[in-house]
Amino acid sequence: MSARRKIDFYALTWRLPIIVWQLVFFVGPVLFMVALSFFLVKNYRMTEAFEFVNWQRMLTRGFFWDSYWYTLFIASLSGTIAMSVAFPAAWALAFRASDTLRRWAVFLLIIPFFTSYLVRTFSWYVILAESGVLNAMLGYIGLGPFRMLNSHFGTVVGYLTLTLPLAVILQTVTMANIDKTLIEAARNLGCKPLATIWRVVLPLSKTGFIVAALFCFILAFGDFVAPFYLGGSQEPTLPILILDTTKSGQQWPRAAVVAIMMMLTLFTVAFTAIALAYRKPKGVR
Amino acid sequence: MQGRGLNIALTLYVGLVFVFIFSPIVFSLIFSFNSQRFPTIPLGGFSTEWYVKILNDPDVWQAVRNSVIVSSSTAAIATVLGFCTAYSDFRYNFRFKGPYLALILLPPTIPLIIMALAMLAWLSRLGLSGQLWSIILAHSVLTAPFAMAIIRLRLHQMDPDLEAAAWNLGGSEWQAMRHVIVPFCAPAIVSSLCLTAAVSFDEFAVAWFVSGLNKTVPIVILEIVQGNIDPQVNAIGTFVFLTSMTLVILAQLIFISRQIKSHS
Amino acid sequence: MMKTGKKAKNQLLRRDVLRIGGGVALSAPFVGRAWAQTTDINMLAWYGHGEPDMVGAFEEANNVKFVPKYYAGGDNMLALIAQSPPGTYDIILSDGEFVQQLNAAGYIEPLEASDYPFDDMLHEDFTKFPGHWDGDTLYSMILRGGHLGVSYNTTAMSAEEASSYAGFWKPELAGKVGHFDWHLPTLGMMSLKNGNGAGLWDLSDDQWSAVQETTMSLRPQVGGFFDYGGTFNGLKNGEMLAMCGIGDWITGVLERDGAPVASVIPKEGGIQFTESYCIGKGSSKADLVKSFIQYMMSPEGQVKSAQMLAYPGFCVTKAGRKLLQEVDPAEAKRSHQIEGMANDPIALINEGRIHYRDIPQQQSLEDWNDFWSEYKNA
Amino acid sequence: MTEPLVTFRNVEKRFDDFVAVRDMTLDIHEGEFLAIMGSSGCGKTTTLRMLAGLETPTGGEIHIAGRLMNDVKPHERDTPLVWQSLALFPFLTARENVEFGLKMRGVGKDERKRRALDWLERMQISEFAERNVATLSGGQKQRVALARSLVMEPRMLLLDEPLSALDANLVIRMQGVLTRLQKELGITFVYVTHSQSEAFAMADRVVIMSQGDIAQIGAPKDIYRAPANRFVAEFVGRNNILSGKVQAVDGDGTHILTPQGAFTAQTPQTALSTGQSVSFTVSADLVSLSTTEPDAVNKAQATLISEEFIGSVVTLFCEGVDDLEFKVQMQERALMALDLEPGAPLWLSWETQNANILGER
Repeated sequence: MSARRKIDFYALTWRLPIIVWQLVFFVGPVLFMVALSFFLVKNYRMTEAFEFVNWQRMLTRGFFWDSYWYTLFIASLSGTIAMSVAFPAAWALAFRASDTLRRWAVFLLIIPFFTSYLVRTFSWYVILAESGVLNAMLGYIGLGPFRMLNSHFGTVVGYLTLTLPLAVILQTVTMANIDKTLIEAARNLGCKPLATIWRVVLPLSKTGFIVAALFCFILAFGDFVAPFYLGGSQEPTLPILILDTTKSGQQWPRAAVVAIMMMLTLFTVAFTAIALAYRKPKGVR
Repeated sequence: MQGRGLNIALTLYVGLVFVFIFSPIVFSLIFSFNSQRFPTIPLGGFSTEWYVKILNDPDVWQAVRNSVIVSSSTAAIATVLGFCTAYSDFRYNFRFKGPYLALILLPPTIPLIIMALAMLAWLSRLGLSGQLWSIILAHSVLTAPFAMAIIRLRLHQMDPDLEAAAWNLGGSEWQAMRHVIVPFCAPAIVSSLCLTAAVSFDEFAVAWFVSGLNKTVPIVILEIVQGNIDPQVNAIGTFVFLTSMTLVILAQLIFISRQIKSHS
Repeated sequence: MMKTGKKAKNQLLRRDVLRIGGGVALSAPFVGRAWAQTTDINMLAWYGHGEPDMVGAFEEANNVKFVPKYYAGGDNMLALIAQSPPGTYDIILSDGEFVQQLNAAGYIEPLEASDYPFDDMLHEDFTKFPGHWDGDTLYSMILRGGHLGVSYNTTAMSAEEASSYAGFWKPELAGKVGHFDWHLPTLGMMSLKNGNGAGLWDLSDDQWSAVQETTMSLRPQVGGFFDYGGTFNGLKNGEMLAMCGIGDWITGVLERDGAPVASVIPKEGGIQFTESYCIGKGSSKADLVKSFIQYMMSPEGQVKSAQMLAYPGFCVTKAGRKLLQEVDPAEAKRSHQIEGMANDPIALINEGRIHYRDIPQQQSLEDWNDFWSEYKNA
Repeated sequence: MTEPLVTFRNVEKRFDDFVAVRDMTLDIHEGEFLAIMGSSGCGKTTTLRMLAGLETPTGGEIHIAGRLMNDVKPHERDTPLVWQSLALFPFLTARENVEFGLKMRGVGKDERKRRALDWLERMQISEFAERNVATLSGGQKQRVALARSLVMEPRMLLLDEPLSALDANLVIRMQGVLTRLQKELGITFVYVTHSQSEAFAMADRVVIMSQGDIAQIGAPKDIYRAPANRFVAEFVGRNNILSGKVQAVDGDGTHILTPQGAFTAQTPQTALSTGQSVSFTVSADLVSLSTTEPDAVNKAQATLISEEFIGSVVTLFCEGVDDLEFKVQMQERALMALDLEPGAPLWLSWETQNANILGER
């Protein structure tokens, strides 16, 4: 009927603006960056071109691949650490704490998001320095000084500053939403406490956990502050490589190559993770 | 049973996690009142020097002004965009809905540094870079998904008959929007405004790239960290933290008082 | 442009601040920095050059406000200019060796030589600094210089050990040698270590390979790569015990603060960084910028530059040096800017121990930069 | 007879390849209480939503008061609906909820308030007028929802399972409130429910729907006593259904041979031929029970399986030949007199006039 063909202006009002906005200010920049990776730089000026030289140059360099694998490794490592460190705390908050206490804990964990990440990083810098707060404290009990800055340790501490609160929040919320009777049922059927975690709690919170881990990975993978200020750029990560590349002589096309490689990696990881997260258990059609 | 021991251990563990999360915040506060330029242990004397310094620095004030403009505009735009998408998703099923949602939800999965690079390249090509509103454009793209998520969650709590009930009582679609959907989402809209403003207020990577000569607060912080490092960073950080927490708590209080009123 | 409403608000804020801050605020060094200016001067510079201690007095006197954008490294500077529309920057503080490229790319305006005190230079090199002139046309005015050598923590290294770049390889320094994160100064030093002397920038492929090899052998000693702030903090809190690629410009500030650090020019020779002002192409405030440069070249300006809070540099005019000795003898002494003193920077130049920083002659800057990335990743 | 208020002419509603309502033709008269009944997914709610304009028919025509309504938007109609979820606006007070429709129609502030308070008074909840609706009890919310719709003074009120969330006591009370209101106001009620007791207790006419079709339309008593087909018979419940073959049709009725024995049923209007398979029903409350063989035309043997008490009425579940289940409803008093044990052999009997042959379907 003709009524169905009529344009629904009301519906379009809510749909169109965001499409236009995101196309212009999100898809536009990302696609342009892809185009940019084929541009040339002559005398510190970018010129439009369609050459593969930037790709060839970056992808054949050892330092790019070193950075690539290092970034992948350190981001995965810190994601794993964040998830593991968060788990006992989240478990306690989800199953042992009262509702009020849990709400307060989640509220407190949101606070770090309202503080400047840079300021927190700088604070770690002072805490972890060789003559810093932590080493001074350890000194009183006759330990140290330990070298914590300008190392993988420093980088991971920085990443955790960013990801740990998120990991705890997401894990807590996920586990708090598990139907408690399922756990009681498992216990009632003779499942030991640890086995209950493994066989009941984790499978039930799979989706939430994978999403949390994915976010931890994404945040660490793209952060340049922690590896730069706390890791001392020892083995520069890809974000530092991007910064270095743009800093030195307008080499934006090459930075774009690095950025595209990062995005491809992230998409692969994200799609795999989401496929895993939403994969139905066996036997369910 | 070992329940009691386990409880103590867990309490201690949770405490440790919180210590890790909060120590940088607490130490930043302490350092901001410490007289040493390069804070070390033992601490120097108590000093408000760094606060005096930032309060007297017109650049800091300009940055605060810029940040307020940027974050409030960002919050407004992102919340409108997020609301539109959340409502479209809630109300309609249409072809290409998947890509449509991806369009708004994807930006947070792309590292800021990449967004920064892409934004600057693109905006400068369009001749839109180096302005205060370049940051606003970029930030609204980055924060809209958060607005969308919050408002979508709220709509999820809404009885889907509510909107139809408004039509049924003689309200047009626009009237239903104005008198039902928007009031119902009001708490989420305020939360979204607060959260997107807070995210924007703290974002430095994209802002630093696209801002040209305009500085926002995090850019000033970044420049101090990169340059003449001193505890002004902590002073600004504390200042910003108190401001944003006040805003959040204020928003909460307004809600609680409204709730109490409507329950009496 | 500020509107009057904003201006009124500014004054209101200031009043409040002063009331809150009370007496402390009044004695604070930055009070009096103009709050409500009408003309903005955009400055592209290394960190610190647009700070109140450098430009505050000029701002006040001329009713202008400097809006600085800071960069780190000459190629970074060129990139920033290239991506901004012409006329964005009114004044550019460039490293001496990059002036030529600025000029070649048409980013800067010519200067009138007679506006500046060329008859009062401490060294004849400064009057005809390489790249600053194109034929008889002046493009850039040299402001100051500083020498790069071995910077070290005096508790971890003796002056003896620091008198050669080989000191960086001292086993006790493993993991404690830091780098200023820019390839040019460090690779220049490595070239000097290899004995390339005055030809440090003009390397044949073999020599370049040798420099790379030498550099790579330092890698196990290296504890990190830092920007200005990181370099600063690293040396200050003992995180780094020696620093490659810097000199007195960093250690000087720390010394003033009482830290046990120093910089020396080793026997293989040192490198000089030179900072010069240029007027940005298409600037609408060229006249104001000219008077600012003149001000900075006056004895008072030269003293300000020598005392710059962010990092010091030596005076290039005789009158400047003389005034410094009068008003701040301590700083003059600390930085050896007294005739006849050991390590007087001008004397060092005369002795031929100083080489002006330059860009690679036979390789491209890109090659050097790529190697730097490789090195960081090693 | 006057023109019907609502007419459905061959109305169809499809959702993609699912047909929710098929070829529906139905008249609704001014001032009647019509119940539409069926199990979930039968199309009853879709029918109601089409009346309210919330769904557009994909075929046929709907007229209200003579006007073609197919493409008229919901807000341009005068068909207030009482929702199953009530759909009260949680951010408004009871009074503001009631005022909502008037506000949409542009009624002035004072007038709105007066009329809203009027209706709240009438629904006996005026003391809660300024309370947020979230704080009201289920029954109070129900009344607010009714007031919100009725304040519009409609010719027709639509109700979508409005009592389903209330507990049993309240349901009976609200049934009383609804029927009284409908009589007082004299307006049409279209009431959708899955509950037979609600429909039969309140409605003047009942429409029974099954899989998008109308299975039967009629007064509650007619449907109860004479279900038109097997679906209705089963749906209405408490019916014994026997199946067999027609042996003969004569003045006594139709003679049918079933595995449970030979029975006589009322001859229907449609002609039956000998040997044809048919089913007939006997309502459970019309079956008599005895321990000895009764002297009756229609009788069957069975064993007692179980009893179910609802108040003073008992339903006995018995098993006949071929495991056929018989239901017998009787007063508890009468049962006591019989003094039965489970497993006891029984005789069931009924009058020929109470055995109705079912139509096809």
